[in-house]
Amino acid sequence: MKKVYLDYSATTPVKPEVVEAMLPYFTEYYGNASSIYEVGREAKAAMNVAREEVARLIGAKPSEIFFTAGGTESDNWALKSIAQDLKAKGRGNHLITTKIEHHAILHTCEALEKQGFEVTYLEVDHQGMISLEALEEAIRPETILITVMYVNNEIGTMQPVKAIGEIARARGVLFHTDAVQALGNVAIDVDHDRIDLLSMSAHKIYGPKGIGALYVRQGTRITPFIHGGAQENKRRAGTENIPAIVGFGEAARLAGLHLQAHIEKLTALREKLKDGILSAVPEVVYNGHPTERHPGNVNLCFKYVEGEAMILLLDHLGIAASSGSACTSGSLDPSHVLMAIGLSHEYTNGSLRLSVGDFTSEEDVDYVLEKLPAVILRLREMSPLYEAVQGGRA
Amino acid sequence: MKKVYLDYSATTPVKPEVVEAMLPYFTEYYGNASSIYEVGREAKAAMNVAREEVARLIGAKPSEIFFTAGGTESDNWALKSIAQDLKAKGRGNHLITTKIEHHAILHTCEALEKQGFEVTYLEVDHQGMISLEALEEAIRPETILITVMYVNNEIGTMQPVKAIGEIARARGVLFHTDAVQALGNVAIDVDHDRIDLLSMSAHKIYGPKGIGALYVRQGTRITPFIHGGAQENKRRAGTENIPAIVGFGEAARLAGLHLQAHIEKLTALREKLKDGILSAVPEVVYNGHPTERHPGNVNLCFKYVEGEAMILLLDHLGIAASSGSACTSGSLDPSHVLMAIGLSHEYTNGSLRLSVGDFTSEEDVDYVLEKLPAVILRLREMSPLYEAVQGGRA
Amino acid sequence: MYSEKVMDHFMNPRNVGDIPDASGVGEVGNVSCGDIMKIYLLIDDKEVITDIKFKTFGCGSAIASSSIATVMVKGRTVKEALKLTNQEVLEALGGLPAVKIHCSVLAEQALKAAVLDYANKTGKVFEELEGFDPGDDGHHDHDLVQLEF
Amino acid sequence: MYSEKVMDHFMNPRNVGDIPDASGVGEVGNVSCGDIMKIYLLIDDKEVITDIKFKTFGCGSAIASSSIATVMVKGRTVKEALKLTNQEVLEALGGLPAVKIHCSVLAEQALKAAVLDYANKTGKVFEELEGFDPGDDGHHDHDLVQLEF
Ligand SMILES: Cc1ncc(COP(=O)(O)O)c(C=O)c1O
Ligand SMILES: Cc1ncc(COP(=O)(O)O)c(C=O)c1O
Repeated sequence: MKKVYLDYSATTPVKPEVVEAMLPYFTEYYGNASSIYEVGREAKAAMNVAREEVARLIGAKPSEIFFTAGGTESDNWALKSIAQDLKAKGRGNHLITTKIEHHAILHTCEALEKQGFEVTYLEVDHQGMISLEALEEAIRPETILITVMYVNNEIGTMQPVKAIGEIARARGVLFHTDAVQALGNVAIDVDHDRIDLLSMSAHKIYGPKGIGALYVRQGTRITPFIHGGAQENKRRAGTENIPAIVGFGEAARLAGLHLQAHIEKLTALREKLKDGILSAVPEVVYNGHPTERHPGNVNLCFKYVEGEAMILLLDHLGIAASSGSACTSGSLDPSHVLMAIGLSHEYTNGSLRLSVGDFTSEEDVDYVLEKLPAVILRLREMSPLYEAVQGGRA
Repeated sequence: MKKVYLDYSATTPVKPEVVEAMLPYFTEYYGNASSIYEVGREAKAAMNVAREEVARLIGAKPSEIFFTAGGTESDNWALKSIAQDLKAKGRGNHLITTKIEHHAILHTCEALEKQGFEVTYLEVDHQGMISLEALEEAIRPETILITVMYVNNEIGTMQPVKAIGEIARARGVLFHTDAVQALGNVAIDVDHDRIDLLSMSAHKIYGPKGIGALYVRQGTRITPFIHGGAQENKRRAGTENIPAIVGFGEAARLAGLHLQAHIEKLTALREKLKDGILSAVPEVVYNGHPTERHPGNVNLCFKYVEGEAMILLLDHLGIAASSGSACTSGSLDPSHVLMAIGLSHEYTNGSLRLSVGDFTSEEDVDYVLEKLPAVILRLREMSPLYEAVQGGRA
Repeated sequence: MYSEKVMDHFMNPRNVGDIPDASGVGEVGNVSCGDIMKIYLLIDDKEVITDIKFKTFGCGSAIASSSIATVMVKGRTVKEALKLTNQEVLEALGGLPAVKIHCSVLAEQALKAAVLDYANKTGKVFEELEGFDPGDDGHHDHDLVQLEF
Repeated sequence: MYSEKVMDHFMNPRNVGDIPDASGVGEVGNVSCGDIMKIYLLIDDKEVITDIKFKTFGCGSAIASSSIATVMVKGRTVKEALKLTNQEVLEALGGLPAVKIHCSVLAEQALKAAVLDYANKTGKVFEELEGFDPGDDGHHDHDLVQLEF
């Protein structure tokens, strides 16, 4: 059966070149990078190259890159350490974020609220954009950190990061951005964008899972979140995960090398996919911003059908996709992002995210366009809601 | 040139079978384990098998195993989450540990002290053993956690874990043990040993770096340390690191399968290495406990020579080893473990740790026995300290 | 995630559709919960369910629960059918994930709601329906899992 | 970690040994710091260093620093030799890691201590030695790195 993976925003396959680059570090140059003997020095040298590659992808200096176990750890570290440190110094206890952040940010903010921090969750408009005026107004004398995601993982909306960074800098507040979905999909430059801290994850850019990084602008003080050995310039303890770091470095190098072509390819596939679905299926909304969005993200809500059922039928046809419906998440509530952009349950239930990537072909998109309408129709014909509307129309 | 790796306690090469097991999960079954479609389900199924293997190795239930990014994260999580949660509940603010813990424990304890916790650091005797009486005496009504490492990473001493667990349980205090060095080198049974929480790391048992686990006894409440998605039964957020988890599982399976043979092989090599050195080189002490120790650990202090110089000369001969000397660590102080067992600078400067493992052969040991005495002699002849003694003797 | 039985009834649902001249029709659930089940019954003079159809808006387990429930009661008398519990639906499906148990409850409720409609229309009384509230769809069973990537 | 020059002088140290009838001997450092350097000087009537030997207890960079320092001053006059700074030692070695800079300081100090001994023995005065304290071995440069595994 044909297999079409359209969930690149969840995770990407590791590129063969990346696996190739990693392999020697499992069995040959396996040394502890903190050791002074040969197998350790080789590991350390490889780590330094990787650090340069990751730094280059976001316009940073290698010394500003600290490897972590992924995007979630980077987010936790940035928020908790900055918040606790600045609060202890009497600088304030207020953070600003948005209602559409990833749970790595939202649940961390909730944990901080329990510790006595105050958090403002900015609203977004129906395309998922924050308002710069609202941001300006939310800043108080005791505001210590603004954290706004670069690109949203569900609806793909890209925030005006540079403008946010400028406001933050003008007001003397640190600016962190969760760039897990932006990395490798958008040209990022921490200087141009006025970013002080930035979270990354390798498994979204064809690198391995379990490795990420936090960019910390030189001069920005950050205390460790994970205590122990002196690794990562005494900022992040734990034996260096060399194979994964090497893989991240190689993935970052490839991402930087092909960024423009990657963006063009994905954008073309995305538009074809979106246009094809919208013209073949009635009663569906396309979410997110029309242009300021992740090049590979198509987020739709189909009326009268439920997301999990769609995913299962698509899976049966070899198509891997995801949904923000309540039933898919196994929770009472649909995605907080879909709610934040003002969609009613009628729409959120039928949520479908299709995300294309480097291994997606035109044929893959054709296959989806061939199969998806029938899946929707099949479920609609089984749906008492659709029946009711059809009845009304008849 | 012959290469002899004798730093298995720092990190191990990944076994080829383990790499083999991991490989399909990078490029083929790369799905996000939280997804419901096929590539995600396959990832999840593999993760469940791995969880069973890790659980089996320590006599736990799979539901008691939570994957982390390594031993350091496990240690941080156990100590910080248990301490903060029980303090918030008014249960107390006192922890008990030892002076010879890994920095992942010690620096975490120091961070907790800054937050208002009190920590008792138990002394050890010259073989590195804590005193059970001293432990009993240290327990106060406000004691909430005892954390004592299973096996020490430098001198290899194994603590009387079961007796500690019994004391903790009798006194109603939780017991955590850092078993990073014990795992796969000692028969661990969390029920027999009365352990409530236990830290593990895969890269010390021929598994990949960047993956570990925390065992949490059923019924022991633990709040998350890393907030975000609902992974690991809502206890540890972050996209599951499937290839590494699969590797950890396979490494755990192999470790359990061959445990007895592994212990016997390493013990024989260790004794041969230790006896050979002690009979060939004068003025050297063998540290740690004669029998209650890591099967592969040989820890020595040579008078009149400095550790880093030894390591460099050995490296030049293809031998990889490590040292707890001040110069090797790059710090003002030699290893806190060597100081805790009462060694003076005369000895700590000349610290050498040789740790054998599964790929060590008799010939490797012979090679070290052939080369090491000359290395020591060469450095001694260059040493003004040795000159002074020789002069005195002449 | 789902048993083979669940997947079979989801992929090939039995008795999908409606019955224009149904003896009773019941609908439970609501859009905000993410599943709605509607059951149509055709009941003869001997109170035997001679035909049954369903329409369901919801996830895989909601569709599978509806499907298997219709198979289980078709040909039974109304009184027998009312004995159907969500536990039996669960067992027939070979189990459901914890967060999906409410789907089996929904199937039981939809059936009861259809019988209630039949009872109301015919003036009959079924003691098995005593205390039955078609608004209570068992959704409080939901666990608060949040997955995201 | 170390430059080729450092490794060369560590692996093949020049001028190791002692001089039984030395004109001056200096020793700096102590066991608790982990390095001790001892330098022996043979100085002729014209105050030229005709021979120099060292013994060092310490790490690779301590041994390399001693070795290169002896090479740098051998054949020079005492006055010239006293101009040697740790910066020159560092440069000659192609640099040292930050935490090892004190080793180059130690080499400078050991040489000065040996000249001081010569001065004391001969009653000569070298203004370059003014303020020199052989107990000050530069160890406060140490950075607090802690590596462990
Ligand atoms: C926007 C965003 N932030 C954070 C994360 C978490 O990253 P990781 O899975 O590497 O912990 C993800 C993806 O899972 C994401 O999409
Ligand atoms: C006793 C002990 N605890 C903790 C650790 C830390 O484990 P990891 O390197 O996996 O973070 C190590 C090794 O580094 C160790 O030997």
